Amino acid sequence: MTGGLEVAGLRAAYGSAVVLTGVDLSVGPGEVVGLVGRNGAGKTTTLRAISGTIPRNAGGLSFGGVSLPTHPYRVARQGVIHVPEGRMVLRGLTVEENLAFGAAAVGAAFGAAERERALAWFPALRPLMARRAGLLSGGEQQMLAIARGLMARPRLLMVDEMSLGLAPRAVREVLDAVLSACREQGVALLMVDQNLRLLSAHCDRLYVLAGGATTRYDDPAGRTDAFWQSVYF
Amino acid sequence: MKRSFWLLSTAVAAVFVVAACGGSGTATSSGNGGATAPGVTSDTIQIGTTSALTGNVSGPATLTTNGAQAVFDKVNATGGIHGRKLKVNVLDDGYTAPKAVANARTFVDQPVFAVFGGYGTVPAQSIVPILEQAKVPYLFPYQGNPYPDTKYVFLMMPLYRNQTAAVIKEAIQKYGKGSVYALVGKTADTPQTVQVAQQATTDAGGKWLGYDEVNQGTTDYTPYVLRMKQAHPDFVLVSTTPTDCARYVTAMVAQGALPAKRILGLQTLATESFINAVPSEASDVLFAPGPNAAPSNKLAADCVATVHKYSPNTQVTMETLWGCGTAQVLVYALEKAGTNLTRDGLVKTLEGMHQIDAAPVLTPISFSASNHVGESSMYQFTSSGKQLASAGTMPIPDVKT
Amino acid sequence: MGLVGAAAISGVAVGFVYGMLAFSIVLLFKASGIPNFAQGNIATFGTFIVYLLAARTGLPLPVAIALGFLGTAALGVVIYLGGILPRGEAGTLNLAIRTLAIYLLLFAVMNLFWGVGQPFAFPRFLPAASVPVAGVSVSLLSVVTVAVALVLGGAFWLLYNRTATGLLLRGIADRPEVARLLGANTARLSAMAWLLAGLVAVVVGLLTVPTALLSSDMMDSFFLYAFTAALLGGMTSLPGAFVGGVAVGVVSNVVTVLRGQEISILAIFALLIAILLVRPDGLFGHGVVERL
Amino acid sequence: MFAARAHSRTLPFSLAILAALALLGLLPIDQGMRYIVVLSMAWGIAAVGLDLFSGYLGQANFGQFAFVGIGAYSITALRSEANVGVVPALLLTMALTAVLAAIVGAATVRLQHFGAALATFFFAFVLFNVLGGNTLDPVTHSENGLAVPPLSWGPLDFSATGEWLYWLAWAMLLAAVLVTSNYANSRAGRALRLIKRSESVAGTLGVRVRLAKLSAFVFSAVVAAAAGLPLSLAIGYLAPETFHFSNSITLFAMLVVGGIGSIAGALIGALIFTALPQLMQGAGAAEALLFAVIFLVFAIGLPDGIFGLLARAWQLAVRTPPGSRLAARRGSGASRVHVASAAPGPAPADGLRGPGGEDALVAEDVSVVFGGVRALDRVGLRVRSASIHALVGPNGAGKTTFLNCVSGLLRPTAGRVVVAGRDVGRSPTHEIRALGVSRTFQNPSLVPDLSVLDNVMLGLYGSHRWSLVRDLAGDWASRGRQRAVGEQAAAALEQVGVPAARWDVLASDLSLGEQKVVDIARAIAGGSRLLLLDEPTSGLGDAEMGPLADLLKRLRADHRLSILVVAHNIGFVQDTSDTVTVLDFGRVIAEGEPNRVIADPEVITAYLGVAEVGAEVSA
Repeated sequence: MTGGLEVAGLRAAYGSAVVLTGVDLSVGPGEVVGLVGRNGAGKTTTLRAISGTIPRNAGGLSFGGVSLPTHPYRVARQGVIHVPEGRMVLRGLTVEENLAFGAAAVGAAFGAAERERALAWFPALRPLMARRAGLLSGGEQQMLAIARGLMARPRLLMVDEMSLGLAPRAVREVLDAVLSACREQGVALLMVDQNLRLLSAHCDRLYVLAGGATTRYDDPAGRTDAFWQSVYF
Repeated sequence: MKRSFWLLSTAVAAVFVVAACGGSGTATSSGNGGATAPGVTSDTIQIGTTSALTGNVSGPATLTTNGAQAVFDKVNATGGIHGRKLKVNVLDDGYTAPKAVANARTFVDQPVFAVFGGYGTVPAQSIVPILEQAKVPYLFPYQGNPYPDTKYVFLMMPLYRNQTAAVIKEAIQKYGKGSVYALVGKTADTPQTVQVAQQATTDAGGKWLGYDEVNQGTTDYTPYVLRMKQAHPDFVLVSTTPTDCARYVTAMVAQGALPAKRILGLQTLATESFINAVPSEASDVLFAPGPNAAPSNKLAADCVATVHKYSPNTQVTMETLWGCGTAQVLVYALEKAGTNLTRDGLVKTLEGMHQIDAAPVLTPISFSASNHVGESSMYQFTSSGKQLASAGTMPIPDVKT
Repeated sequence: MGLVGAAAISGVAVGFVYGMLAFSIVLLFKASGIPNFAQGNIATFGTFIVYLLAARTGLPLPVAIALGFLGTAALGVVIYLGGILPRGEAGTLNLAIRTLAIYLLLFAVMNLFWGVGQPFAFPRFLPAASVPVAGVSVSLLSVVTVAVALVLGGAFWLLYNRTATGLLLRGIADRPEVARLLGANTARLSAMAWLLAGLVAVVVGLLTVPTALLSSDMMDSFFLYAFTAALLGGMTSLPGAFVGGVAVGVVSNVVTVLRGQEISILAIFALLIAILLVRPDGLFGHGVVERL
Repeated sequence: MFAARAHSRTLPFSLAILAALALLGLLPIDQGMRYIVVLSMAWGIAAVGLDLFSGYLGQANFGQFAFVGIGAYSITALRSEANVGVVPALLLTMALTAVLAAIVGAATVRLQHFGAALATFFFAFVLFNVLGGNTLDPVTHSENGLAVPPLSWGPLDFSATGEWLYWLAWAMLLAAVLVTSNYANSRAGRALRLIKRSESVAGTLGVRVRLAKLSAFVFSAVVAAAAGLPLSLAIGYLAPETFHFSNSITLFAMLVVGGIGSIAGALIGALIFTALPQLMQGAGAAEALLFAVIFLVFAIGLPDGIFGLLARAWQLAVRTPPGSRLAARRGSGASRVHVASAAPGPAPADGLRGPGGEDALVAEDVSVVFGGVRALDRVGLRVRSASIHALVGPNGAGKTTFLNCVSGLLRPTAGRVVVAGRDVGRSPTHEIRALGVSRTFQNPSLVPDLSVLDNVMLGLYGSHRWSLVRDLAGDWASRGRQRAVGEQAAAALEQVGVPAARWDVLASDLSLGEQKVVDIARAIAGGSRLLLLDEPTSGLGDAEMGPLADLLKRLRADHRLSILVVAHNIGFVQDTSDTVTVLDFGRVIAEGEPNRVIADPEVITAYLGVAEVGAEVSA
């Protein structure tokens, strides 16, 4: 499947503790893929290895047929945008400035059109544009982080723990907005999340990470809760 | 494991000791060949100079050292003193006491026959006790602090406090009675300087308006200028380091607070570096004593020629001529002290000098057992169009405090 | 116009010099999160370059000043690439210590190569006139200083708030790793920040040298007052640096007039400790970037 | 904090250097050389003192030489103006410096990040001006400088020309090295290194952080002031320029280049960089440039300094097993601590053990609100004595927040937290620790450059009556206390099953699993009633989770320890805990037997998330 993200035999470690022993996954253009696993299984480590935040000990990574560079900012400029765990908004800047930052970072424009498009996806942000990002609630920061990621013209958006600390209703809102934005922009989506049922309802494919390696499940919607419970617990 | 550890430690210790001995080896160079006095051999006289070749007074200090070196090179080129060549070991003290003391110790160990020159109060103050105890003559540092009960220390320029009194008396005589305000840096005997200035002002019929004390390295002198401006003085006496004098006077011009008559100063103001640093409105109203004649004065011709010949890339300024003049006095004394040169012999020779014109660029020099300050009069300096001019001299009587 | 009033006005004038140096410190801190202890000496070094070109090699002053800007900007970048970037993740304290080493390095270079004959008088580029302001005759230089400070502050405000580069510069200090994930080349941006800080430093040097006379330690006491001003302003607020500068300038001059310089230094030190204790973010800043 | 690693047990190396200096003193070196070495030793005293504050505590101090100035001026003024004897003058000066340092230090230690660096730098600038100013003029004679009266005591001439000054300086340097080494390697010194690693962890282990920082600051200032004596006698004349504030930067630079955090490194740095410029005697600026370049290169590339290089070279040369580094076991290592037959259970902290039935922890309606977000919402929880209670829930449910409330790191907005019959909601961390409540951390902040045993001994920080003076007197004074603590630490390590061979290993060489176990040992050392575990399983592979589960069960069974464990892994919870509380969004949604709770649909939803809002959930 060319044109998307290909990860083969990815190994990564923190100091002496090896976390990923051999991760294989792929995300085709416009696909929605979920990566799940018990806490501490290495989901965040996988995204960090892909985006170059941590060194990759081994494994082949390519996007759109081109091998992924090691510097995070070059990975971003190749179209792979990683919205990190904990949202990480730029606290000193206002909401609008965070959005503008997303565009400026990759040298894209941020005019009225882009501004309106972001607010169309996340209307809740409209009244908060002039507020300093550090003062937003958890959910609002999550929306801002994703909107900011989209401003960077990604071809693949990787979102880490979108539902963290969000009430179920807020998770739905954010997920619907992300899915429609990605569909509208033709952006592929790789989501790491605890919310197993939500992912299996909306993802084309699920990868379960356990013991540092991934197992692929092609028809997530068809699986029963009992199945996930056995895999997950 | 522990035993081998101690092995490493002693190994390191041994290396350290060897390095240290090596280091110390160089410090003790050849002792004195069986000559008449330490630092003197059959064909050389070893002199030591510690001067501020680095730090914020490196400019004037280097010029005095180069000026003196020109004279020594000339003497060596023309047969030396009674056949002995003058060798000068110049060490840098960066105008700090620890380095000056280290250099003085090195000279005592070397040994040198005498220590000559040097710039500034702090280094001089710190090494006088060491040289005096080691009975090493310390001749003509560029500073005006008194060292009353010393046998081997000889100064050249009149003391600061005497200069202060004289310049005020002379100014009032020359420019008429008026009020005096002073800015005094925390230099050596600040309290005496202020007391002397006040006394001189009232003695000459002037009106004493008060004074300010300032630390070195002040960033902004405007507050002090504002305090002085309120008093509307006729004369302003400025007595601190050249840099701080220049900053204060520049601030005076900026605040339009020049004194009605004259800016008075000590020998630090009678220098090209000060004149060039201040706006011409200020330098044109300057009146200050200088220990030696200005380069433009014909009395300085001999020194100017010597420096041009033997130290061509040294700029000829007041400080250079001071170095040249004091070196000439040293040469004169060494020659008069005769062939079997001893430190006490040199002291006796110096103390025997009375109104001697040993250096044309300086005023007549006299020493005695009780007076170790060579000059008793100085040149009067004014400036016009950034050109220093020395017109006549003024007596600098000793002020009793 | 009492003595205190006059001192206050002169305090404002010198306060703007402190403000601009504080401004260049904050500018670097906003972009790279490093408290630059060498900023004072960078300003002196830049002024030396201009002096040597103008006074020693006889270039016309404007050309010398232009080359001075170029040279100091290059110096800023070289310091970043050579001193700060290698093993740059060593924590703010280690980086601060490196700027101290650079402070000593520049000081030694200036002393070694241009030590003889200090302090130098800088060629005059402003007539020594003065303008009476409420009874105090403020020197033309001070008026020019205030004007340059306002122009400079305005230009940087525009850069920071109206351009993409400015936005990037403001953003990377908060969370550089996030900026990288979004595509920002933080190394290039930090180098640019050091370049801009170098330019501002030359301006500060040129506006200080006429009164302070050019010597290797010209900016030493300026630097400490400027750092206090930067902290008073909150280390992350550009306008705050100027307000802090004027405050420090007024306090130091007024106290000097009333009680003498020594007490004024103690007053500024007390002010610094009070700020750091009561409001570590200073008056204008928000969360000081915690990267230790 | 300063990143460089501190080194333990470097005294042998420092003593070797002192031996070399003694040898040098015996040689017939001339007066100039002798003066240089005396000056270097005076700087060495100040550097060694500063190393404790900047190396072991990791705090920046760019104004330390100001205290040397205070010492020199005060001793000299007392001797010449008030003609006080040299010993009373020295003691009075050290007392005066201690008071002054306490005042300046009280402000400095509160400052965050580089605030302390700037404040101390400015303090040195202020002192330089005060020395040259006129407020102290009668004492300091400001610019005139102060002549230092020569010192002699009976036949011994300590003045600059006599050679006895050399031995006075040497003796004071030896004293400074010994006392500082004792401080660094004592319990107080280990506490400083824990603060350097993490202030909150230090707090929970009972360390009064601000007091520890202040005592380190005052100690280093007093040692610096003492350096003023040999310095003033050597120079013979004090002028403000001698104590210019740039000297404080030079002093700090000597530490960085010599090797910060090793005392011997500070000594090396001071000796080399005071002697070098004098020996070079060339143009001052060239040597200043060389020094600045060396300082920059070391700050960037070799933060461990010359000592770090020597230690690494030594380690390579001898190829000691990577575990036990240069830290040659000298005193209270494992070898000396004979393990008494493992006392049954962690030695009870003076009988705090509750009777069987009583609950170890009761939390009623505990709520915590962070700026509009309700992190905990009326949480009720009970941990029965000698039982394991798990606290589970999805990420961000408030589990760690609850632990922070119980351990005192966080003060609950409402509700009561009752331990051993007392509401500890308002009590500071070290008081809660004294009640026998101990905790571990998600990432076990062990002090990387301390051995396993030293780390566990830190767990006993609050449990014994200790005094700093006894620490300074060194091991022999606190030998009894040191051995008792050593034994309790060893007992704790025994219980958690860490083999004695690993007790000397530096914490940085442990695997994550081992670190977690040592963290538990540190928590229970010295007796613990209630152990709070913050996600002990995070980051562990399945292989390492089994032994950890067994350890917890053994602690519960053999030592009747009550445990509250925050965990994610449902399997681990089922295997270990008697009862479970499930938190979601700060609210308790289920409580009781693990198997029953895990089957509860609401818990499953909380974990697996919800497909459609309000959709009927299929079992």
